Amino acid sequence: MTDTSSTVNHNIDDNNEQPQKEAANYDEYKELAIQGLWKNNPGLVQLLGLCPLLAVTATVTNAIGLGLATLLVLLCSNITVSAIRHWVPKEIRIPIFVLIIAAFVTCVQLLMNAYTFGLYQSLGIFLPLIVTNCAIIGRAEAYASKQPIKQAAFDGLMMGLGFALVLIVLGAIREILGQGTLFDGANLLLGDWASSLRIEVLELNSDFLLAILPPGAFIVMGFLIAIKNAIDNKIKEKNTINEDKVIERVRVNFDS
Amino acid sequence: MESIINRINQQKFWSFHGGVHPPEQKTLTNQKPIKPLSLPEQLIIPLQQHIGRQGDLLVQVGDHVLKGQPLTKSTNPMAVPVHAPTSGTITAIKHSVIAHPSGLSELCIFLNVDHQDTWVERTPCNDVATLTNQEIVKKIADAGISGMGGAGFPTHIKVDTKPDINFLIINAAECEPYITADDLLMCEHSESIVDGIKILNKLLNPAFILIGIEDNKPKAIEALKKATAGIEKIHVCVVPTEYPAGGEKQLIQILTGKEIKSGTLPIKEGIIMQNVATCYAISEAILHDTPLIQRVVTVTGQALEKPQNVWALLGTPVHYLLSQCGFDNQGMEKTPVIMGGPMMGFSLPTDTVPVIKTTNCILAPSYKEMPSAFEGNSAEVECIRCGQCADVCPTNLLPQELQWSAKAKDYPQLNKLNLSDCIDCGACAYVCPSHIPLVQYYRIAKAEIRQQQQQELKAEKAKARFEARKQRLEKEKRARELKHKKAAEARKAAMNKATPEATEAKSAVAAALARVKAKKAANQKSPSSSAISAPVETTENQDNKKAQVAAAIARAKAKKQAKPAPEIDAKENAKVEPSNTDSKKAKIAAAVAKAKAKKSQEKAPIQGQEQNQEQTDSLSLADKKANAIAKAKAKALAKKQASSNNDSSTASDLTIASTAESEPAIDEKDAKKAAVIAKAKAKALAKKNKESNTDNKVSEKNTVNVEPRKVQNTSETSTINDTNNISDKDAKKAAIIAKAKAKALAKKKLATQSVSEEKTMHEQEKGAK
Amino acid sequence: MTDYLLLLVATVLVNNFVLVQFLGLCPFMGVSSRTETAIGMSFATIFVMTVASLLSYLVTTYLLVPLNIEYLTTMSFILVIAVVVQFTEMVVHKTSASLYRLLGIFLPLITTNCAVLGVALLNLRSHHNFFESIIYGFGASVGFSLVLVMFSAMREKLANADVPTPFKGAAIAMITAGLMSLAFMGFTGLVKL
Amino acid sequence: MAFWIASSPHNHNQQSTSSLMRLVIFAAIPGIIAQWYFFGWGNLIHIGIAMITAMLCEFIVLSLREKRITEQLFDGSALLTAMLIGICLPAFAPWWITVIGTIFAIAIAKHLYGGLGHNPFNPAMTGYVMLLISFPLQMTTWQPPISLMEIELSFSNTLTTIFTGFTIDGYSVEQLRTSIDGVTMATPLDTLKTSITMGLTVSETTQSSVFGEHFAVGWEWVNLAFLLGGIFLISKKAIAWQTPVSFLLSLFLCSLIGYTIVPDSSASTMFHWFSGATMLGAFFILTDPVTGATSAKGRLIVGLLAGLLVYLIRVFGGYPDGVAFAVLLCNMSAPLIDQYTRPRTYGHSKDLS
Amino acid sequence: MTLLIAILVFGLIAALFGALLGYASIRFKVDADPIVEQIDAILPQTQCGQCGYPGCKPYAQAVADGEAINKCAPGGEDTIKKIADLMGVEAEPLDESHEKDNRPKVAFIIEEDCIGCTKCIQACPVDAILGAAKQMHTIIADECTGCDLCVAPCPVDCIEMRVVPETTQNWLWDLNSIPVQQID
Repeated sequence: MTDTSSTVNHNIDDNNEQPQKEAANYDEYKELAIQGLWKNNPGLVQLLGLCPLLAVTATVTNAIGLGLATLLVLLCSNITVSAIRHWVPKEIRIPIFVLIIAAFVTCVQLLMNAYTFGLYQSLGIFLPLIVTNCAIIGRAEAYASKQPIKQAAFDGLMMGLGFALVLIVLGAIREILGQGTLFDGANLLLGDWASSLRIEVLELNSDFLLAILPPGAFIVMGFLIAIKNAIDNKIKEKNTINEDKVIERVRVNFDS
Repeated sequence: MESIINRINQQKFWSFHGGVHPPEQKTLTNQKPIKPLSLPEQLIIPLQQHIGRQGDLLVQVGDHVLKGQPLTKSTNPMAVPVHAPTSGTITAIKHSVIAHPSGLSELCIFLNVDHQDTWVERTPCNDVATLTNQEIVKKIADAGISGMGGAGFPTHIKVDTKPDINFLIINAAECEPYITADDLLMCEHSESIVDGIKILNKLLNPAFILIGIEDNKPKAIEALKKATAGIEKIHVCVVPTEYPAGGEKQLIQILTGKEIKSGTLPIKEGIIMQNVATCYAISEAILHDTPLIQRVVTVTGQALEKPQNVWALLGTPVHYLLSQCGFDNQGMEKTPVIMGGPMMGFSLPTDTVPVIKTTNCILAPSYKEMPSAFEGNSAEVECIRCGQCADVCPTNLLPQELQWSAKAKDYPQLNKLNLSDCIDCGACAYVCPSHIPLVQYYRIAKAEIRQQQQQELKAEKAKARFEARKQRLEKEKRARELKHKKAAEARKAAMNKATPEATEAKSAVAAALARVKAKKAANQKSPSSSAISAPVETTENQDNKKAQVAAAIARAKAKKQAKPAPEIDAKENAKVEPSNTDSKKAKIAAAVAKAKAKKSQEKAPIQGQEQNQEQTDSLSLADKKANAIAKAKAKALAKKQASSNNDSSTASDLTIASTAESEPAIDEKDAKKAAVIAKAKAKALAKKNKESNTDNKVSEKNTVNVEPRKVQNTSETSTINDTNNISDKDAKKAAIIAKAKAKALAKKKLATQSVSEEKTMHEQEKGAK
Repeated sequence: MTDYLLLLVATVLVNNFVLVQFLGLCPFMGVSSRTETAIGMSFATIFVMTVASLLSYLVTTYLLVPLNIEYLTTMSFILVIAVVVQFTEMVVHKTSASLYRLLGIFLPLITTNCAVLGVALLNLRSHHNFFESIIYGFGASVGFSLVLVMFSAMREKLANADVPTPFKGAAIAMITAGLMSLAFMGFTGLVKL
Repeated sequence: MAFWIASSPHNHNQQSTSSLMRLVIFAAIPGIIAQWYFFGWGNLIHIGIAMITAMLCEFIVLSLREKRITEQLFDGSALLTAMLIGICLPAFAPWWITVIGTIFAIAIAKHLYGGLGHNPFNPAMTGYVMLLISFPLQMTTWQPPISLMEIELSFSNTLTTIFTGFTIDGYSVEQLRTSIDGVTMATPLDTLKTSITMGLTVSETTQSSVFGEHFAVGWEWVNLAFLLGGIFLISKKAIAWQTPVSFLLSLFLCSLIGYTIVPDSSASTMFHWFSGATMLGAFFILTDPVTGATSAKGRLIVGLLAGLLVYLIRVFGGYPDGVAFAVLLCNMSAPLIDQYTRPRTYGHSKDLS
Repeated sequence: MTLLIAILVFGLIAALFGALLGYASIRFKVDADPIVEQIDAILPQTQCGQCGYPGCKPYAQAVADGEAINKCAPGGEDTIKKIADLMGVEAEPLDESHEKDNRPKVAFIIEEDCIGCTKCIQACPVDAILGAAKQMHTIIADECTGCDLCVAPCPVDCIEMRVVPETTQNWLWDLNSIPVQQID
């Protein structure tokens, strides 16, 4: 989890160096980044896109592969949706968004089929299932369809990154616990040279199969969410400067 | 029904679900005769000793009352009277802790006993047959009889003739492990009880009368059987001992096998149940004209040296009963004393609690016999859903699920689980291995559900009223608009005849009115609309109605948002009260002053805008200052009443005088504040000026008038009050205002301290340009 | 016949969509806080999934394959599903207002329920024939519904449990799902197809 | 002297949860003794390890959650969980298996849900199943009954085997499991399953020495001892009779039907009753009130379901014994069953007008 | 060519489905959602405006349109829970800006201070204040919803909110609150 939080800080630092005149923009982007990576993380908070999240995270390689694919689709779909947002009739926007996403997914699918066939196979149906990743359609509907392209693209990037990060963390935990390795099968993603990336983290005389099996995925995910909650609670406790919000009361009387 | 009687004759009964067998402790008291107690020194008689309402007091402190004399009178069918249990003097009528689990106080009559025990005149009746049913019911009601088994439902309502009664069931089960009061009453007074039953028979004419009695009271069974020997209608039904066989629904189920539908009364099935003690009380009341003034109370528990049944006068404090039976605190720091049985009784918070009509037992257990009573709820651990509670529940509920939902305050779920059918018998908590005070959870939940239902009812009512009010306001608004129009026309006509000065004002007014309308059309809620309307009214101050209108304006200003209502109000006021000499005006002025003081610190910007127009075009700094002061004064107006004088030019003197009177600081602060306001105003004005030239013009025209008018206004109002005698009331009001002001000032101080007067004025000047 | 029955058992229990194959997790987490809602969702999903697997079979066999445009599989499936869902939504809205209210935003979300698309894709992958496709779709949705309803009953019970603060809500639900999945591991090898 | 305020009822039958738990633990003793008699020290050692782990774990969690440690630590529930895990584990399983399983059971299955009374799954079985699917190898190193063992096994030998994997004399677990006739031993259920898969009939299979004279050497007596303990518990009203009765009945019926249809590949009804963890499950695990159904009708249904599941998993499934899985599956369905089997409250009959 | 076929096929499917949906949308038309009424029924009808809306009905409307459900202070947790149930969302704690003291209160006019200005009468959303101009006013406690809207307008501060006293009728079985007294 520390991965994620440090990324947030990193982002903030980057943005801090931007000139003053872009302050408004900077705030907006900062907010988008925080929302995507931490506060409203699609995996941990919104609990969207759980299916691929749990299904393909038995190894880090798979996680990265799917994470990147999702990121790509999310980015493209956000941009497209934002670009055409003025021409889409309200009633049929959802089917249209879905079709746009499906088109991108098909592209990604074909790409991966061509270049990383091993990974394409090990991801199985979860690659086409990116279409139904609620995180993507959710962003398209909730954000991209109402914002200019730039923000939408950034939002897509951050949400996708947030999602990919959760995937990777989950994949890493499960792979370490279950097999004692990291980046096993990286060659599927990056080509043969990458098989040397494989790291033996733990030398276990017997694998902890639970972590790789479905129950383990659920349980590790549960713990991830709990850890996030715990960190949030800690932060909240620190900032308990009680600002007295004034209740703006509205009277019913004189103008009714 | 015949089959039921056949079964009963064979002594074959039904059974209810669940039930427990707590250890019997009846032997502590059931071998000793009922002991008549000596008279205590003081009796505490609560006005309400039953379910329903309390009666109206008939006596006063200091009255001497005789034994059996009614102390309250029932004006409501649900109220029963209480009577003096013995003769004596009433020393107090005040709130005192009553026999209720809450330990709260209710109105009680304190009776100092004179030890004469003099009866009021009684008219015994030897032959019940001579009385009509109505007379009997009335006698029962007058004797103050309410159910003596536990709930305390007024008996006269229950016995008022009803058609088609199949079963009259006399509840003699007395299933609580310690209580023997009914047992002994049956042993010693079975004849009277049967007399009572006969009277009930005459009233209700049931098909059968069943006496349900548990098999652990052999002597009482014997006595009853003997007393009812010749009566065919009456069946003495000996049922197995099991707690809570004495519950109304449980006993009905045991004896007749019938279930009473949830939420309905047994009468729907043609069944009426009465307690034996109630039967005894009825026979006493009818035959001997003795109201309900005493009852048998089992005083028991191993903490007592001589546990026994006693005849206790209603109102006898518990400590008297305990001391009569040799209470020993066993060296414990805290000892529970329980009113009622160990299963359903409640612990008493204090020993001054009096015996009431439903008190059948006072239990002082020793630690050895009832350790859990000493432990409170500390032994509670988590529920493991063992299901023992569900096994013993006489109403077949799921106590453990109820408990979960009750803890989670999930009321819809509780209703789904039929919490309302719980009879509080405590069997579940008795067996719970986790020592969870289940009944307590249910009671809290029930109370909260009841409260919620009441709130829902109230909400519904509130909604209806709110809707009605909205409609009414709508209607009034329309009417007012109409009136407003007419009034405006009338005013126009009047102004045409007025002095040139007034004419000048008139045109301003016309312009202002036009503006008002335009603005209103644009934005009804815009704050500026009232600000503008204010001057409109002010111009009218030249008339006699000045004072009222001034008040109205002030009020309008005080309003946080400008709305049409106050404006209209003002007009209405003006119409209603043309005379200035009404002393009430002072009140209004005072109120206004206060409101201003209060609001100004919060709402400075808005107010500033409002006052803006009057101030903009002030001719000189000095004037402005005067103006500010004058305005501040308006707030403190009421106070000035005492020292006010007619001359308008001395307004400032006035102010200073009045302020000095209350608090020298006020003046200064007010002025400061006004300055701050002016500053805010100046800014807003610059904008405004740009916006409309008309605005400027109007204010310019008004300028000359504004200043003197203000002062005049002040003085006028004070004059009004002067002409009246300054009553006590006024003085009081002034005091109140002063108080309020002081409050407001404290706040203001914080807000405005840093702003200097000069600076403000400078700013103001700028704004004017 | 036995084959079909075994296929059904296998899809419902052994390869349970939710607990073993990780499909349809979003509604599984989202609509499981109350049993009534879960039951409503179950019926909607059973209907949609059965119909969708049927239609997708038809589309694949009679459109995509003959025309040699299989690369459009994903797109055409999602189109089919979207329409079926939209249709179901309208029907539910008309016939049962309360059910519609309970399902709320989740009905349109069946579109993005990966189980529905998943079942169509898996049908394609395992080369199921027409009846197998329907049974597979039906079985998958029954399996989904079964665990969904059980899970919702458990969550209702858990709502009152004294769960440590960080675990409240989604975390404990996840772990519960994990333990359920653990239990479902017992069905491994039950049916050997 | 002041008065005490307490809620009614003021008396109590003086039973407590911890005494209930103790009763269950005591009732398991005959079974444990039988297990010790037939299979040696292994399970006793595991019970010990599990109990120590459970208490430590419980203590840590309770202090982390700032609960009343003294009362909850000694309420016996953790000990009961530990005992059940210890009984279930294979005798030669390495020590860390027990530790991991117990920690999982106490920390995750029990305390993540808020501790005793809140856990939806039986902690012991959750821990056991987790071990079973995570470490299939270690979890199937069953020990043959002592009477069939080639190497004599003392307490110290067992202890070193559990902690190091070898006896003092250096025999490995595999060697220990090899019986007199040179065959690696498995449990009767396991043996049966394997041989039926290999195409043998039941009667051929039961020739194997592990089955002994009746159903299964040792296992039958262990089960009988648990049955005894169970009957004692029912007589003490510590557990409800409905679950075990309907469970055993259901298992009996299922195996009877199977036996009638295909006698060649189906084990006898009594074999199902008296092998594996049947009796332990029936009286000590399924009856766990926290995770079971609450109403009488619900308990009957849960028992029936469990019997069916055990039979299905034993006969068709991938695992030799299905009790643990069946228990978890029943735990899962219990809340749903509860919702639909609520007893009719007094006064809520449909007949009443 | 394939591309053309693809486009053609898709167009065909789309047209077909479009027609189907179009038909369905007419055939299964549903009237407006009565959810606002249902939310309104849950709200306590104090009309206090603490939610930032003038009255309960407007807030109900706002909730239906997506406003936060945790703004009704008089209703408290319970109302929030009910709305959450109705709307199918997670219940959340009461908006922090609201005071926590949720005991039922009613307004009380200190009668000797009242000057009869009728301002409170105008402010009361449920007409629970009786009185005429220049007459002393009084509050019908049973009708008062405890919204405290009448407190601010009072020019002489003579209205205060008083906690409804505990009686045996409305006591909520809080045994811990009973003061225990000495026995002789």
